[in-house]
Amino acid sequence: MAAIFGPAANLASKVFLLLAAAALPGGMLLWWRWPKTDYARNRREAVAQPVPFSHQHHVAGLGIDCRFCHASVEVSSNAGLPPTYTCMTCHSQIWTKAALLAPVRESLITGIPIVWRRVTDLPDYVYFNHSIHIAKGVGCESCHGEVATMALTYKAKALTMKFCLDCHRNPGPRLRPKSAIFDTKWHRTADTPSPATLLGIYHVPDRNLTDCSLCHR
Amino acid sequence: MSADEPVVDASLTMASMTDRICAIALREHAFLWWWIAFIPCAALVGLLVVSIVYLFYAGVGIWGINWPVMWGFAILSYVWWIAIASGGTIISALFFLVRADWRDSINRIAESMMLFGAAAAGIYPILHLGRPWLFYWLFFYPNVMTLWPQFRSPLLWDFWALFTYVFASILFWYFGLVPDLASVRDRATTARKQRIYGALALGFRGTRRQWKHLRATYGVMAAIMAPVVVSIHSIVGLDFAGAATPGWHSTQFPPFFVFGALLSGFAIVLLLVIPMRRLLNLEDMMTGRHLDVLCKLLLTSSLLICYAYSMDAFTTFYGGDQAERTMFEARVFGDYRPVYWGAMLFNCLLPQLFWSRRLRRHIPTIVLVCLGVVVGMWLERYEIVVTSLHRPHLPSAWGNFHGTFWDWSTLFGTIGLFLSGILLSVRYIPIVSMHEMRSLIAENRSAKETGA
Amino acid sequence: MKALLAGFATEQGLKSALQRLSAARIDYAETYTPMPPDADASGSPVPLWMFVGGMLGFIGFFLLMTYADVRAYPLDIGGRPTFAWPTFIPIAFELGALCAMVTGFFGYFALCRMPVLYDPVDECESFREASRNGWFLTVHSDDPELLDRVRSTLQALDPASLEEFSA
Amino acid sequence: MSSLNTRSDRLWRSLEEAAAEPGFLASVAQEFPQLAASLGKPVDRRQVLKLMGAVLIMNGLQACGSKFGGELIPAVKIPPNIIPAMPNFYASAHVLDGYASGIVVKHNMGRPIKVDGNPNHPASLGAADVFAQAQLLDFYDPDRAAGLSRQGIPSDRASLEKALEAQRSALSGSGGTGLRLLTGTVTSPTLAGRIDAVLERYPEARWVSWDPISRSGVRQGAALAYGRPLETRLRLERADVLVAIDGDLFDTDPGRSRHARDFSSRRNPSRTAEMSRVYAIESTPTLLGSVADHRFIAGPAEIIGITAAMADLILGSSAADSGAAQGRAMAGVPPWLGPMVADMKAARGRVFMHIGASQPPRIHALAHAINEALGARGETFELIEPVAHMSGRQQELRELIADMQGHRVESLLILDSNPVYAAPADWGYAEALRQVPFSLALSRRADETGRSATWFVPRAHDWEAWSDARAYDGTAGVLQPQSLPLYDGMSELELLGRYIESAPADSEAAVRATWQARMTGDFEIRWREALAAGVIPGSASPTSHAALRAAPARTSPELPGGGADALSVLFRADPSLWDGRFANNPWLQELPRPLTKLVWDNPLLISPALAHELELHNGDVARLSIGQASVLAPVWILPGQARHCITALLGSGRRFAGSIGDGQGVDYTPLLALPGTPKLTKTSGHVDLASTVHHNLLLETPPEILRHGTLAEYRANPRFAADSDHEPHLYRTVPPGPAVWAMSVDLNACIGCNACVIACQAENNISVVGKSEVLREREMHWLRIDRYFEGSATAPQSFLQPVLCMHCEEAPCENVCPVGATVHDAEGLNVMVYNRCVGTRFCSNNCPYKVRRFNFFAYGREQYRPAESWNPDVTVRARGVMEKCSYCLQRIAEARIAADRDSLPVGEVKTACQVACPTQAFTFGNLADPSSAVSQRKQSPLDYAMLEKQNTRPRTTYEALVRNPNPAIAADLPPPAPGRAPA
Repeated sequence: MAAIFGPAANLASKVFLLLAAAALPGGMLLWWRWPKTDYARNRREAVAQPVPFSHQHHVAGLGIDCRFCHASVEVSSNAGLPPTYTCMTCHSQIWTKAALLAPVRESLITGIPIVWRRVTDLPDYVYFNHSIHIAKGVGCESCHGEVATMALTYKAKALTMKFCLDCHRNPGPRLRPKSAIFDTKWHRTADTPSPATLLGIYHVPDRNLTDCSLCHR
Repeated sequence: MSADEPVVDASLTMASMTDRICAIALREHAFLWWWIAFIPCAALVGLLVVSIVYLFYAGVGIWGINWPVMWGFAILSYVWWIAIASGGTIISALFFLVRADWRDSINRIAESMMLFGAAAAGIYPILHLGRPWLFYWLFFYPNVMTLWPQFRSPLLWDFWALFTYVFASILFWYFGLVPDLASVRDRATTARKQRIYGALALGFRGTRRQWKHLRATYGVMAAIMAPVVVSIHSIVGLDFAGAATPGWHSTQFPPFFVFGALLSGFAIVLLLVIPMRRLLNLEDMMTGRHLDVLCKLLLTSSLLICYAYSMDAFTTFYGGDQAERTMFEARVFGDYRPVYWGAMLFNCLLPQLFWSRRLRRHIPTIVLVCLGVVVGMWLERYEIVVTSLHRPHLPSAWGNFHGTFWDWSTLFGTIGLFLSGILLSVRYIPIVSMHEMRSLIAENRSAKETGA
Repeated sequence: MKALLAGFATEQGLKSALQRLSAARIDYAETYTPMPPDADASGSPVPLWMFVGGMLGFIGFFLLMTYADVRAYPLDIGGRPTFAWPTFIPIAFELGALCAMVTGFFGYFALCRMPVLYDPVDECESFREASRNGWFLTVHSDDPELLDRVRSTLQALDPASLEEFSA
Repeated sequence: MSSLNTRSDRLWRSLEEAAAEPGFLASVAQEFPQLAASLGKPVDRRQVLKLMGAVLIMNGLQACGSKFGGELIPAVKIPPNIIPAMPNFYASAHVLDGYASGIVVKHNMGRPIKVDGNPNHPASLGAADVFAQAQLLDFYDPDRAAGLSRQGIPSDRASLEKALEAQRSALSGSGGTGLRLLTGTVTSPTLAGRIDAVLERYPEARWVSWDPISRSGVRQGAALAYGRPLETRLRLERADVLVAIDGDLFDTDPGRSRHARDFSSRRNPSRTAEMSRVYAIESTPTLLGSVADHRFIAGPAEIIGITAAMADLILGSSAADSGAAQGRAMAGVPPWLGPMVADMKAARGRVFMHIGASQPPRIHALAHAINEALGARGETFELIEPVAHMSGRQQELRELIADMQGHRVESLLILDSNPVYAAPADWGYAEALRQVPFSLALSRRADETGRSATWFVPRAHDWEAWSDARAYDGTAGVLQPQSLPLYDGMSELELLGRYIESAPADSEAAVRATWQARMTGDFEIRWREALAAGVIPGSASPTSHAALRAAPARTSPELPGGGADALSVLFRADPSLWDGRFANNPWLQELPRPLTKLVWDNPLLISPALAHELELHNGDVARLSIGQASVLAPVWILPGQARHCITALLGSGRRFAGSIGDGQGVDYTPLLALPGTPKLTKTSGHVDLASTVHHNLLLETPPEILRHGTLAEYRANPRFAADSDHEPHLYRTVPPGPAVWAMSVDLNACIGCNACVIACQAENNISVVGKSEVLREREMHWLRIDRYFEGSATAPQSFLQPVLCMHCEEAPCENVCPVGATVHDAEGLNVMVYNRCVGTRFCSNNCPYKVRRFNFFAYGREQYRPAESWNPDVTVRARGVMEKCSYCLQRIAEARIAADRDSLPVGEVKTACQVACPTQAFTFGNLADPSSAVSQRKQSPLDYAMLEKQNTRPRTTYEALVRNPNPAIAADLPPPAPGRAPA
């Protein structure tokens, strides 16, 4: 009789099985790596805003302090967004005709707020509090990246739960002197106080910083 | 006919056996009875699909579960199916190890039963979840939350036991199937079937090497499957025994559940063997001897169950915990007493008929008893899950439970799934393990020759 | 390269043929039988592989769980100790068993170099009996007169079938 | 925050900001009625809620999920002292039938999100009753959106003004002939001023003050006794013996929260020097009766006899004029009366006798006489000048109806009153209203009255306009708006302003004017202080020195006709819906009624004996008829109900309450105020009644659950209820965190008023699931009040036990969760991580206390409320997720962060239930601090753990209940609970 399969079938079947076997670890690798990618976390994507506001110009260029616009960052869970009035403190004097700023003037006249697009968002079941992080020596840059260099604002860090926990498990090295908290270009140098000293300075409490109840309610 | 009737008819030869079994798998057109049985089962599968889609859309609220009865049909049917599947494994693995000659002709049926029972059971744990799309959180894998499952939970053990059991069953089943696929391949006449069975047989030709390692490997596999099947049902028992809930908090649950697996396993296998030997006229391979043995085993496991029931009652009252007693009284005399007494009747009383040798051969009786056991085992799980939960410690939290349409539709859907699986395997897969039958036939031959 | 395929109606026939051949100092014959030839199953490496695979699975997953609970993210679960080793055992056992099964399954096929969908012997008409009731042996050789010797030896035993095929 | 302008335009704006588009609420709200209508009746609540929720979602505001979607919306101008995400608190008051109770409203970004009591306010002392708290949903109720309408046709403000102008000119000509004002009780000085002004401006006008839940019995009683309708200010903390006849002290009395506080200060023997003794004599169980030491059941007729007998025993042999009556009374005197009276006499000066408002005036008069005779006046109570406003030109409602029928009424202003629904149908108000040429209803919603009057004008919510009101003791407070009107509403003050040329138009000016006239010193400062504090110091009613008039009180009343075996019906305010004005409030509809635990329904409450006679079971529909009128209603068997007495709760069966309340329950108004004896007959019908207690059994409450004893037992062994010695245990006892959160619940204090339940619901965004789901046993309250009966079905002892998560040290729920969604934190909280939960529900099965609730459906998305009304600090749970009490984790986190910011030890944290509780039954705090209140409470000898044998080591423990029965009345002592720890 004629054989059911030709000689080639042997190699073909073996190769097929090997590929099938390889698919499993491959899939697992993808499953593991994918959420970590910038794409999945939409990092480094500048979001189109009604007014193309440049942190680079305002912070690095003009040296305006973060707190001038994000006024409640030291006292509230919410850092706060500048009301139209804050923008107009300067722009009633300069660039009063600039087309780019039309929406701002519009808002002032109509009393209808400017609607900004959210850049850094946390899930609703995560209760992040700005004030306590500022109070304990965590710099803006630690989560928001070097905002001072952003012509258009984008999300700089992954902001996954792992990202939070990396710091909550070992805060010391991430802390910085009070003077440097709002300096997004600051980096650890030789004369920076040691993590231990910083923890002491800020009285970082002895509570378990990885308790679920710390962030989830 | 009597118990000393042989396990295979003397007239049976390797050739005739092989030809008949292969002929069934290779039939051009299925039997009429096959379609008559398959169509309603397929319809039930459709119902299952509908139920699942609606469940995922609306949420587990469509079921009757409530506060305090947070577990309902999903869990109890899951346990029921797992027991049925385990019964199959026990026959095919455990009795292989003890070299029970009567097992060879029915172990393929037992294995299909294990496979599709496990399939029916396997979907329940996921349906049961409030947020089923997150079931993968029970796997451990490095994730961006840096979170791991909680290994102290019997539910997690159960999840992994089920995972292992399903996959191991598939491997075990397929491994024992390979030589028979080869036989079918060589009997096949059309190129399509030759290629399909040929590919599935993976080129098994019965060389010395293939046979040698096959026997060795299959033996060890069986030796692993045996503890695995015991462990999965014990762990299912721990899902309950691990809780402090009245009615669950009992150390005897793991063995108790294994007894249940035996009982329902033998019942279902009988229910499958009886019509098949008739419809496929395999009486000469599945002889009265088989029925006799299975009935005896069923009787034995029924006695084990009786013991478990009585211990359940005894510990409750000897323990003297008020909540336990209240719950037990509610179980025996309360709204759900039909469930309790039903289980008693079907699982303890009815099987006692098999003390009579005559009834062990009386087909209608066997079918009746087995059907009774199948229902009885379901009732037993209903009693364990629902009646235990409906009487918690605080009287203020007492409640009641009633299955909704969707509870029942899912249950019958899975029954459809199981039966369609069995029917498909009857249609396309050698229903008797031919290579093991050959050895058996050969042994009988040689036995006779030496005897003569 | 040529080969001979001889089929016998009984296992006994095959056995005697093999004896003849080995008597003729030809002992590189492969056999094909419908059921395990009663050669002993001992000496197969697969059981050992399965044991090792199972053990590795058990230990590996036990350690993984220990790492997860003790090192990676220790949580206070109802005041139980973080290294709750007894609770790790069921899962470790199950997955160990699964590893053993998988090792055995794939180990077997690897060992038998399966799948081998094609084998020259398939070309022989009579060979289909091998999975039914025929007991076969093949002898491969490049040396024609050796094959002739074999053929004559086998024909003496009047085999059910005797075919030559090119391998 | 006092000036309306600055605050309110901010509030308005931020409300807009929250809702992605301006005028959002209105737009959503308008969609609801059609939705509700499109569903047809009977409406499945859950379905309705679902569709309602759907609307919100379509509008980009889902209850759970992001509040702003992907947008950030800053203010245009940030107003002073508002900080993003930081709460602000403004004092105000909640007014019910005229009487005020102080509240503090919590705002987030200008949105009211929670109501608490005002500690400065004498009627509250920090507690807030269910009505005060639930008005949050009333404020946001989308059904309020229905605008002005004239004869059912939508109209506008301008045409209304025109119509009013026409009215004014017409009336000023006739001197107000045919002008009538209909209001509820008025205590507001400003409103009173306006009414008087109107009556003065139009001499022929008349004013009718009428409440469905009437207190006229009390006033007339006082008038009988003292010549004037003086009111009483109780000092229950001084009462050693309290006798309450048909007592409504904690149910409907204007001072209920305060009474409860004072009462409870004498109920825990481990804290009070001498425990008070309480006798309750009543026909239908009340809150007071359920916590009394002795509860005597007496039908309405017997009560009259008993009071008469007491009068005779205490006031000496009565005069000839009532001899016969007294004879009858003495005949049926029960055995316990003598010892009780002896007890009262012994406690001279430290005793108080209270009479329920629904009793006839003469009983009240008698009680006054008895209290005077026992020297209670000035000790346990004081008489004060009337708080409710009165005028010489007043009319009774019936007189008004007569005038209306006689076409003598030209113009009728109905101010926040709903007589078409609530007045006795027999009086024919609805028909009479058609005879009135110009009728204007200022109603909270387009209700029955609003739809039958010529003009329907939406009434501004108390949080949308200025007003003032006085408390039960006369103390006045200002109600300041909490936001600009969500809907185009009008307040009583504004409306009446239209009738007086001179008056300032807007309500703020009016209220300021009132107080400018009464305040001494720098007005602006005093005014701001008053607004901040919520009360106006020194405004309480002065004590009255009126002497008891001998004559009337001595006439003991005669028994009403019928005889002892005749049926009688008591019409009472619904514990949750009052007279029906709260019928559209989902929280209140689904609030388990204190003793029946019923929700969404108001069946007839009947005694087990009567049920047996008529072979009625719970839910069987019976026909209750008086004369020609009859009502079909389901029945509910209530142990402790007087044998032949039926209780009908008013406030349900509304026709036009709104999407939630329409058609819920039964309307009993057709039977109100009818003469003749009622008849109850069984019908074939049956209705499923939803109760959150699914088994109303009478068994001895197991001691491991609720431990109780008598004062005698306590004196013998103060630790009679204490836990036995702990079994040894394997694991760590207390987690290492810096704080150890724990709670103690005092069973002696709990009166079952449900304030905690609503507080919990409001604070923690707990969903309402609707009747159909409660019937399927899926209620969601994190905090429930378990009720147990002991003893005979006819006269059981009842026990109340608040149950919330015990936060066990060795929590059984935790080690069964396969994904670690419920774990312990370092401060000992049993944390439920919603976003990790996959919904296996094993935790609930393994919880001995069954405090875990499960989202069987996406309830959170289906709530009938705009997203602004949620508490932003608490996750709204998704479908398929388990939830439970978190000890108000968000409050702990707030305190924790505040403390850490300044590197201080964490300060005091109060849970929502603790704040709301009028009797301070809950104490929460940090056990690590030995000086904390909770540490003190846990030292109490009565402290015990529920289901201690489970060895879960709960952080929540209870103080066992001690009752103080009169040894001379042995009959119904609570049986000593067995199985207690040896001394």
